[in-house]
Amino acid sequence: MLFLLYSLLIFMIVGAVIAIETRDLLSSVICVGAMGLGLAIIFLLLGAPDLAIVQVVVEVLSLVLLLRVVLMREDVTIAHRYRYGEVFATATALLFFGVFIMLASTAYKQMPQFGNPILKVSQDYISNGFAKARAPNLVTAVLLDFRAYDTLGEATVIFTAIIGSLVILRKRGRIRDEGNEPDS
Amino acid sequence: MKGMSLIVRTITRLLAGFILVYGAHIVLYGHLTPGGGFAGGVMLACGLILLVLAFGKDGALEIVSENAASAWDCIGALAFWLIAVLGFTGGYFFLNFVGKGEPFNLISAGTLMWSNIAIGIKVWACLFLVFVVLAAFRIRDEG
Amino acid sequence: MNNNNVLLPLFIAMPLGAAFLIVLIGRLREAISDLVAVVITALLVVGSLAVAGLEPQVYHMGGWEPPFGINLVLDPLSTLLLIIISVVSFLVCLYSINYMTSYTSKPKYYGLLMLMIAGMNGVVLTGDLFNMYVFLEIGAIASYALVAFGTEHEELEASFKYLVLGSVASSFILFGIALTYSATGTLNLADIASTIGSKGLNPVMIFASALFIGGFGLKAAMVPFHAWLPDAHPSAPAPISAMLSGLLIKALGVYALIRLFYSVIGVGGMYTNILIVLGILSMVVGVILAVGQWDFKRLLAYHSISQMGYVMLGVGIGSPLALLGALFHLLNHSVFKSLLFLCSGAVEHSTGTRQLKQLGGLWSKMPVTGSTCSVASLSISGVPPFNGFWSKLLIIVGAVQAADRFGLWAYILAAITVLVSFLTLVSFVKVQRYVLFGALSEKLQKVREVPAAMCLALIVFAILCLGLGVLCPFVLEQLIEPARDVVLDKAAYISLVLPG
Amino acid sequence: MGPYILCSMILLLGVYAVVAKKNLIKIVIGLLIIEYAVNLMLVLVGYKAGGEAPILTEAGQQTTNFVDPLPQALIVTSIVIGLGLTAMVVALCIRLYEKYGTFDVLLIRRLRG
Repeated sequence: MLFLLYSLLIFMIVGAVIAIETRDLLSSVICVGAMGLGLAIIFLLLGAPDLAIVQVVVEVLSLVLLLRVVLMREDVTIAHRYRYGEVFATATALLFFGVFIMLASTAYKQMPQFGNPILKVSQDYISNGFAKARAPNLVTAVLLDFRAYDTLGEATVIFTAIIGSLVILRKRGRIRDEGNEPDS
Repeated sequence: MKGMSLIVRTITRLLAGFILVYGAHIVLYGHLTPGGGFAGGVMLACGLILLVLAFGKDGALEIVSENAASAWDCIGALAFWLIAVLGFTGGYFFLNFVGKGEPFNLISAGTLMWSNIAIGIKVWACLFLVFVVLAAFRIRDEG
Repeated sequence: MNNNNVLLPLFIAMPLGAAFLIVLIGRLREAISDLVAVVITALLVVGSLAVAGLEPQVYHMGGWEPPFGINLVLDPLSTLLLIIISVVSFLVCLYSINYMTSYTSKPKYYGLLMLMIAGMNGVVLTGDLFNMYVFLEIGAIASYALVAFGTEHEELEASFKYLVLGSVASSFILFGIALTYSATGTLNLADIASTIGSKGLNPVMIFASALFIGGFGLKAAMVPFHAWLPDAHPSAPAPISAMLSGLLIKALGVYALIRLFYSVIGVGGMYTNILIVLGILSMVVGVILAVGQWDFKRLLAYHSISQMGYVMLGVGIGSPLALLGALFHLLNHSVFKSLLFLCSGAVEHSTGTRQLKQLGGLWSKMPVTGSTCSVASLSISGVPPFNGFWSKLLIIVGAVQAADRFGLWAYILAAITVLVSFLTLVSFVKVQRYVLFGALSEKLQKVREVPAAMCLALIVFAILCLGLGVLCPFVLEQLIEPARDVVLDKAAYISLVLPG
Repeated sequence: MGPYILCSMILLLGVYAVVAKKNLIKIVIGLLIIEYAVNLMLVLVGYKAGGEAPILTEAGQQTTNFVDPLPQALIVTSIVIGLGLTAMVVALCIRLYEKYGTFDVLLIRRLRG
């Protein structure tokens, strides 16, 4: 079980490296799809079938959306090698990585061991959740009963994002009258 | 967008039905088995998107037009919002105000199933809508 | 204590329902969306004034006791933010009725605006860490879309930049939430506070708080993380610039940082020093970049960075007086910066440009815009008796008083603060000189004053600027001091949410 | 501790892609990778050794050796938010491509600073 988890994690890392470094945008997108499916299997492995289902279907949809962009042009490879960023961006990234690794290395030693969560609040969901919400699927019980307000927020987020996409894809943004050109 | 060949269309017609039924099942039984309104909604959207790909945009838009999808999007969101507000009848926002019923039955656990249905409708409509709009977006010719 | 006031969830439910409704029926008649938006925001103003007098209280969502369910917490700090959000968004809606006629899809605009208000109200009221993340995302996603509302080159590009940086920040926040959950086993803010308080800070929480500073700092546009703001804020339509600069960076960034670091995690020496350094950096870098700008809105955006630096400095110093100044400056900045952005929008609406060099002599043609713009400029530069003066004074005195903690550094801090204030004045004298005075150019002879609803919004904001300055002692006593006391009293917050 | 370290590596890879890459699609891919890493972290945090999926299969079942259901509920929300962001960023990419005819960030730079 642990062996499988580790190999899946390494699969994801390899997928990420290929997705980032390959010059072909199409294979890059497909690598991300593979990572998402790997993530779905990890969810299944770690006792989260609900998440696995959601992850698979979302992965399919976001892959379709990404392909829609990538296939807009015939030639999907990156033509030439880019000069790597400005000094500022690189320095910021290195600084960030340094701070992150420094803090993470001490923090992960102090975290509860993998496989032994604290379950302070969740123990109540596990022991009494069924009695209170009367739904056998405890994840749905948490999602739609104990924390239903979060789910309203979630539904609102997707509503917002879709309205936002429609707004962005409008053919015309401004109604122009005589020379009302702001970026002249 | 044009449709695809006859073979693809025939298979899609068969397959899309199954996908839609399975999506509806995932939505309805979300409180009993893995799944829920969101996963089911995405499946329903994927089924319709398959129809769009196989039959072309016009074929699928005869079933659900863009305006209708947009309206269903809002209706689903409003329905979920209404479930939340109806909780005030019991004194709290988001109170699970419907009787909890016998566990393991379809009609049980109060508002959970109704919430799932509302989310399912919402997610289905909005994802289908965004796909149609993205697919229909054509880059204008320069000049 | 816990009387479950029905108003609390309505602050989120009303704008959400209004957003869904506007998008659904707005396509029938555009006027409906104007009407619904103005009415709902007016109701929110009434509601926020109604809860101002109430005792601090907790609302249990769905009747589940904390920490098992989500709860809303209303205390004076939330009340202060609620009032700011409601008033500014009401005036912005009023202003939008005429201004947004030059854009298409007005119902979607109002829908997104309502969603943004709902997101900010949710962040301000919530007592749950993950719920804060969800509502932060609602507000943020709505703002990404609104920045791109004009769908021109610059707007799309600014929106892309904003979206990428914003969602990286959100991911850091969520990563921090995962670490916090792992370390404490709970998501309720008060419960986290009591768990940490009994154990002391461990490395996991230090890591998490570093992620929170990065994430929320980016939302608040603190200087190493400020790159998106000077693009995003000027690109949006003017009312949205006012919302973004006046409200969003405060509710999503500064409020969340104050709440997390004072009420939950607890501030130690290191955190306050980080906040002070970030604050000073923002003040200086923001104002230096602003002085050289010739784009009206871009200049204002850089000043937002600089002014938020003042707030961060006050929050970092953390003495009662400095905090009082910081919270008061938060209120003042949202008033005068919104007013300045609306003025720039009025100028752009009438003349079609926002380049300072192409403007001039508008005072005679646009008296309302001109006079309100002057009031706001005096406010932001800290000229008495306008509101900006008092809050800056409080922060400077707070910095000087911190001499026992920082030694000589306290005087250097105070000197930098005064210097930045002076540079702000220089920069706004330039704005006055180029926009309002000087010769009226040929092209601008036909310019007219903006329509009445827009003028009304401008005038109300200007009156607020003056009123907050003249009635400063009253405002401080009624609104700001209770909020300050809440910030400083961590134990009271815990016992409010988790009695016994 | 091992899974946490690997998970952080995925996160850092994503951040690297966002910061260093000069192609819109690569930046979007970096965002997706960051999102995977965060979801992964949440599910790792909630895993209980030997735990089962938190779904009761029959009435009166007494097993309570479940994995933590709370992070799972959070992840569903976070995946949905991720999908919304993806839809929006795709829309933005399409519009940017329409305006500039390229995915190259260095060529899409009208704004200063």
